[in-house]
Amino acid sequence: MASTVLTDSRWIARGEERTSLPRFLLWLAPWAALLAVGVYAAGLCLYYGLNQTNMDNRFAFGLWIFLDLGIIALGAGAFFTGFLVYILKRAELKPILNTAVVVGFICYSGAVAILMIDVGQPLRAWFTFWHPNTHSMLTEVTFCISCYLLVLCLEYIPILLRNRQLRRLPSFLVFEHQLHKLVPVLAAVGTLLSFFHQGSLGGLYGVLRGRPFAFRSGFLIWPSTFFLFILSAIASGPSFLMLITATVEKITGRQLVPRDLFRRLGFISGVLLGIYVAAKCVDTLIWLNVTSPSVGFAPWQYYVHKPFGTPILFAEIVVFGLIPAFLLTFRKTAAHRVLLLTAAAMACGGVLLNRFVLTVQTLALPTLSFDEFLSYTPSWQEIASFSAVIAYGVIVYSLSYRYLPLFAPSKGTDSHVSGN
Amino acid sequence: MKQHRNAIVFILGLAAALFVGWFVFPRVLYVQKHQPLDFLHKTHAEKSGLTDCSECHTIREDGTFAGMPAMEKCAGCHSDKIGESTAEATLVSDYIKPGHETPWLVYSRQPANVWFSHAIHVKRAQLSCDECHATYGTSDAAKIYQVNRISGYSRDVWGPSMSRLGRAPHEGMKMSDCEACHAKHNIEVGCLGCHE
Amino acid sequence: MSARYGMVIDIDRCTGCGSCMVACAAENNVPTLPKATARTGLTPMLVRRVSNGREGNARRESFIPILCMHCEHDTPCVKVCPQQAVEVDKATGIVMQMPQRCLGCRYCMTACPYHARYFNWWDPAWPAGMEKSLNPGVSVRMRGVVEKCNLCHSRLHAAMEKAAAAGKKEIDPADYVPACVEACPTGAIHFGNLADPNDPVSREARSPNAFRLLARIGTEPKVYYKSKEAWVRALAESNAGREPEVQHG
Amino acid sequence: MKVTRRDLLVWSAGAAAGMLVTPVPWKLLDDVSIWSQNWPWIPQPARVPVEVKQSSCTLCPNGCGLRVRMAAGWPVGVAGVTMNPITRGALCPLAFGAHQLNWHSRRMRGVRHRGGISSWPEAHAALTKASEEGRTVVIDGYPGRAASSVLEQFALKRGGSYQVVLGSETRGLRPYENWTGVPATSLGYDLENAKTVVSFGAPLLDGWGVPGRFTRLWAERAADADDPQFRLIQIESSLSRTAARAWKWISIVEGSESTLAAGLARVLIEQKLVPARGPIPAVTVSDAAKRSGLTADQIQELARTIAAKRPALAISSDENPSIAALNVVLGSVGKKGGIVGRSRRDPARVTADKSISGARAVVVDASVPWDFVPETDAEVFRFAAWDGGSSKADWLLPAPGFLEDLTDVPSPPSAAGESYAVAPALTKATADVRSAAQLLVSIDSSLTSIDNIIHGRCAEIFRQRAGTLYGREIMPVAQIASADKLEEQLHNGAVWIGEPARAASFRCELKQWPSLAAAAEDPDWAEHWPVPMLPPLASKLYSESSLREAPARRNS
Repeated sequence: MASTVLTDSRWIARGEERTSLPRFLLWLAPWAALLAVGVYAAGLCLYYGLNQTNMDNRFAFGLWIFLDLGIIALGAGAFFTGFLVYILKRAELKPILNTAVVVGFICYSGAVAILMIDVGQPLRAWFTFWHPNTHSMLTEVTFCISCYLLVLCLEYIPILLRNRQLRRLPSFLVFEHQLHKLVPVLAAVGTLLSFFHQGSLGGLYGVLRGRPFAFRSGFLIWPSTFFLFILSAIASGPSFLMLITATVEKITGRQLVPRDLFRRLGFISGVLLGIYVAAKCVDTLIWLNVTSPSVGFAPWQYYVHKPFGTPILFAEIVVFGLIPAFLLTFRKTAAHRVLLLTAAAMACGGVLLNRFVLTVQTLALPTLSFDEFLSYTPSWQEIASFSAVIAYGVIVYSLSYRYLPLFAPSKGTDSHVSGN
Repeated sequence: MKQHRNAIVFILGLAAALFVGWFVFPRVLYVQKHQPLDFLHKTHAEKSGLTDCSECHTIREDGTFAGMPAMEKCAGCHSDKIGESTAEATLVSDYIKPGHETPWLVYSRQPANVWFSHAIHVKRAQLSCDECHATYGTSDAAKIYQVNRISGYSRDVWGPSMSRLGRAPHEGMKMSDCEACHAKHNIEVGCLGCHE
Repeated sequence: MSARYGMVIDIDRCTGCGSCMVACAAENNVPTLPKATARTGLTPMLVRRVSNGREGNARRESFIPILCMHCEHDTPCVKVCPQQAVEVDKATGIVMQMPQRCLGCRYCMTACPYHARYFNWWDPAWPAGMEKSLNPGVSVRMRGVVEKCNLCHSRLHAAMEKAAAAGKKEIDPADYVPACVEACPTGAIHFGNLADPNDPVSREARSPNAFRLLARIGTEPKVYYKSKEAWVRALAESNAGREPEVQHG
Repeated sequence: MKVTRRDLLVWSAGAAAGMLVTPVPWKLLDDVSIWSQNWPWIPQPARVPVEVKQSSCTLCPNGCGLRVRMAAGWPVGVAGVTMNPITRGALCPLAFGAHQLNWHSRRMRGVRHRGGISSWPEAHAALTKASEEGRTVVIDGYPGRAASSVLEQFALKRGGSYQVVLGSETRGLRPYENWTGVPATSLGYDLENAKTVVSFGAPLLDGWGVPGRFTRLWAERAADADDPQFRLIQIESSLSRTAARAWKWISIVEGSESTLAAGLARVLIEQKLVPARGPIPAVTVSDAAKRSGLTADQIQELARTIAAKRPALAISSDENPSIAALNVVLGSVGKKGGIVGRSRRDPARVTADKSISGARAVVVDASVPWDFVPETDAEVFRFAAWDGGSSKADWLLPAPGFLEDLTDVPSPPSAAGESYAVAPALTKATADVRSAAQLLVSIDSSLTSIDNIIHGRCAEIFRQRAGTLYGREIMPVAQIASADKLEEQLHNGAVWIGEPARAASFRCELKQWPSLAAAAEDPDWAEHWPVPMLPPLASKLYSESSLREAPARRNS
C-alpha cells in the first residue's frame, strides 16, 4: 500500500496522530489545482494589465479590494489574541494563539499578494516608502500592513522551528528560544500596528470628501470609520478563529482546544460586537442627519437604487450585528455549540457585508446629478486570483497543522498532549 | 582555527559579495559605446575659436534648445576634409557628403517624460553650461558613452560614482540632483514643472 | 507668477459636437483604445449629455463638458495619493497628475466626485507609423497608471520657454490656451486666471448664472459653468433638487 | 578539510549581508522602476522642433482653414485658423484627428485589380486602353477644383461625360435650378444676413455646411440671448443637437416636413403675412396639422413667427422642392439673407446617377463618397485614400490622403460668396499614391496639369484685382505686388475672399406648387464626412464615451 512507501512520520511531532501522507496529498491536490489556476489568472493580469479584470474608471476598486478588506478584518484575530494573551494576560486563550498567528499570517500575506496584482505598477509600489504622502490613509495602511506582515513572520518562525526535524538543529533551537522571549514584544508592536492599519482601512473611505456616502466626520484627523473598523475587526477576529478551529476539529475529528475556549472567544466577540453596533448606530444617525446633508446629499439618495435599499443597512446593523452580538454574549445561547458557531459566522458575515457596502455601494452610487447608477461583475481572472489566496490559505494551514504543534501548549517543551 | 571557522567563512562570503557588488556589477550593468566620431571640443575651441557653446548648441528664438548641431552646421567648415584624422575622413565621407545627420550619443539625455528648458536655466537663471556639463565643453577627447542595460539611461544621469556619495554638483543628473539645486536656490516647481 | 488657472464653460453655447474631446486627445497623445468602452476609455475631456428629465416637447437637453475641476481646497485626489503623484501646483493652481510616479492604486479615482480621472487599462498603441503623428510636447503614459487633464501643460511649458528666451518673467496669456478652449467652435469654453479679478474669466465666474458642480462638497473647483436655464444650474446639486420618487425608474 | 553544508549556509549569510551594502539591490530596484517608466514598447514622440503651417482641409468640400503643427515632416496636430473669415478658427470634431488618418489601418497602400495585387503601370495601361476603346465617364465628388477640371477635360476629350455627386447642402439647392436657371453649384445660403432661419431637420449646428460658419454665427448672434439677432427654429422629429440649442424646437411627425412647409406657405399667403408670390399649395392647414402632429393654431403661430423677423430662410436637410418653394413664398430667393447666387457662375453639372450604361470605363475620383457605387458593366477605376469596404470596382487605386498632394479649394458648396485657397502637399505620402487627375494627366499629356491650372487661377484672381487675401495679415488683392506673390501667399495658407456677396439678382418663377417629396431623414453626423474612415480618435466620441451614436456605415 502506498502509505508504507510514502511516509513523512519523522516530520510529524511525536505522539501526534496524523492521517497518511497519500490521503493528506489527496486533500491538498484540489487546493493546489485551484492555486495553480489563480496564479495563472494573476499572471494574465500582470502580463496584459488590468484590462483582464472587469473594473473600470467608475468601479476603480472591485472584488479584490473588498475581499482584501474582508480578510484583513478577519485576520485581526491574530493581533487581538496576542494582545489578550500577552498584554492582558488572558492565559486561557493560549491554545488558540498559534492558530491565530498562522491565520493572521495567511490573511495578511494573501491580502498583500492580491494588492500587488491590483495596483497597475507593482514595480513602483515601493515609491510609497520613498516618497510617502503622510496625509494619505493609504500610506498609513501600506506602512502598517507591511510592518505587521514582518511581525507576523517573526511570530510564525518560532512555531515553524518547533517542527520535529528542525528542532534537531541546535542553533535553530536556540534561535527559537530567543525569538520566543521576543514574542510578547512582537505582540505589543503588532497590536499597535494593527490598531492603526485596521483604522486606516476604515479611514480610507471615511476621508473621501468626494463620496458623501462614505465620507464621515470624525475625531481629529480620523473619520469615525477609523474607529468603527478597529471595533468591527477585533469583534469578528475571535469569531473567525472559532470558526477555523471548529472546522479543523470537524475535519480531523479531534477536539483541539478546551471546550470552554469557544465560549470565551464568543463572549469577547459578542461584547465587542455589541459595542460596535452601538457605535455604528450613532455614527449612521450623525452621518444621515448632519454630515451628508451638509454637503448637499439627502439621505434618501443612497437608498433609492436597488439592490442597495435600506434593507442592506438593516441587515448590516441588526441581522449581522445585534443578533449575533446577543447570541454570542448570553450564556444560554452561547452554551449551544451550533448557535454559537452560527452566531460567529454571522458576525464574520456582518464585517464582510460592511466592507462590501463601503467598497461597492460607495462606487456604485452616483455623485453628479446626471450620473447613472452602475453595477459591476468581476471577471473570472479576478475571482480565480482571489480563490488562489483561499487555496493558499488552506494549504499553508494544512501543512502547519500537520507538521507543527499548532494546538500543543505553546510552551517550548514538546508535550505528548494534543487535545485528547 | 576551528572556532574561528564560522567567522572566516562568513567574512569570505561578505568579501565576495562586496567585490561582485562594487566592481563586477557596474561593469555588467552599463554597456560602453563609442561616439560615431571622436569629436574634440578642445580642438574646435582652439583652432576655430568656437568658444561660446551656444554657437553650436543654440537656443532657438521660440526658446527650444537645438541640442546637437545639425549637419549643415558642421558642413559649414567641413564641406571638405580639414586635416588628416580618420574621424575627419569619416565625417566627410559618411555624413556630410551623403547629408546624413551624425547619430551622436547624448551623454546628458533625459527620458521622454522630462521637460528641461535650457532657455529658462541659461537665459533666465543665468547658469553657465559647466554647472551641469562640467568641463566637457573643453575636453580633448570624446568620452565613452555608457548606457544602462535596464533603464536605458546614460551613465551621466546616475553619475560616475556608483555610491553617489560626495559627488560634485555636476556629477549626476537624477531628479534628486535637480531638486538639490532647486532647493539651494529655493526655487519651487511642481512635478509638471519639469515633467511632461 | 502665482496664477489660478480656471475655466468658465457656457453650457448654453455647447452644441455637444465633441471637438474639444478629439482636440484634447490629439494634443495629449491619448491613444485610441479599440477595446475600450464608455467606462474604460480615456477621455480627459468628456462631454456629457444631460436633460431636464421631462419627455416629449417639454424635454430640454444640454451638454456638459467634464474635465478635471482642479479643486483648490482639500483636493480629494491629492489628499489620498499615497506617493505624491498628484499635487496642486502652487504657481498655477493646476492639479498635476504625474504618471511616472503613479503606482496605479486608483484610490484617487474613487476619491474624485467628478469621475474626471482615467486609468490606463491597456498599453497605449497606434497602428504602424501613426506614432509619427504624436505631439512632441507630451510624453505617452504607460499602462497601469492614472491620468487626467493637466490643462495642456505642455502648452504652458512652451509659453514659459518662449518668455524665458525673450527675457521675460511672465508668460504672454495668448501663448497658453488649452487645446479644448482653442478647439471649441462656439467659444463656449473660456480660460483664464481666476486670481486676477480683472480677468474676464473671474468676472464671469462671479456672474449670477455661474455655478460649480457639487460646490457644496467644498473642494473649491476652478472649473465654473454658466447657464441661464434654471434646470441646468440645478444640475450642480447632487440630487438636482429632485424628489425621491423622480429618482425611481 | 571538506566544505560542510554549514559552511555553505554561513558563507551565503555573509554574502547576503554583504550584498546589502553594495549597490546591487538598491540600484536594481531603482533601474527596474525606471524601466517601468520607460517601457521600450511604448512609443514616444520624436524630439524635434515643431513648425506651424497653414493650409486648408481637403477631406470634404468645405475647405476649412487649418493650422497644422508639423514635426519632422509629419503633421502632429491640427487646429483652426482664426484669421480665416469663413471658418473663423472652427473645425468639425473629426478634423482634429485628421492628421492620424494617413496611417489608418485601412489606408489604401497598393493598387488592387479585382481583389488581386496589381501595380500603377498596369492600372495606367488598363485605363489608357479602356479610354481609347470607348466612352469614359468621370465622376467627381468635389467639383470646382483644379483636379476637377482635369477630370472634366479628360472626359470631354474622350467623348465621355463628367458627372458630379453633390453633398446634401447643394442637393437642397437643386430645386431652384429649374426655377431660376442658376446651377445649384453656384447658389448659396446667405446665412449672415438672415434674421430667421427655419431648419427642417438640417443639422445646422452639427456638421452642416462649413462647420465654423454657422456655429460661430449662431454663437455670436443667437446663443444664450433671450431675443437673438437671428432666430434659429428647428423643425425636427427628434431632439437633435441643433434642436437642443435652437431658439425654438418644433417637434413634428417624422417625414412630414414638406407637408408642413406647404401648410406654412398657405398660411403665409392666406393671412397675407407676405406679399402674394408663387402658387398656393393645395395642402390646407388642417392637412398639414394632421400630417405633422401639430395643431392648426401652432402652425399659424409658427407662420407668424417666421414672418415676423425677415429675411427668413428655410433650409432642408436634403433636396426638398416643397421647402424650397416655401422660400419662394417668403421671397427669400435671390435676395439678401436668402438663397443667393455667387458672382462666378459654374456651368450646370450633370449629377451622377449610380446606374451608368454605354460606357467603357468609369473613373471615380477619391472625393466621391464611398457609398456611391456605380452599377455598370463598364470597367470601374475607383480612387480612394481609404478602403471603405465593398466598392464593386475593378480597380482600387490608392489616392493621396490628408495633406499629401497639392490641390486647390474653391468656394464651399453652401457659401454665399466667392473664396479660393490652395492646399499644398505638406507631408509625404505614406503609400505609393496618385490622384485620379495625376493619372489622367500621365495618360493624356495634352491635359493641363493641376499646378498650371492653379497657377492660372491665381493669375486670374490677380488680374481682376478684386477681393481680399486673408493670410498672416489681411491684404486687398489690389495691394499685392505680383501674381507670383499672390500665389506664394495662397500656397502658404492664405485664403482669398471675393467681393461681399452681391445678391446676384435673378428671376425665380414657380408655376405650381411642387410635389411633396419625402424628406430625407436627418443625416448621421458622420455622413457629412465623405472620407470612408473616421480618424481613430473619433472613437472618443462614441465607443470610448456615450456622447454620440456609433456611425452606422463606418466601423473604423
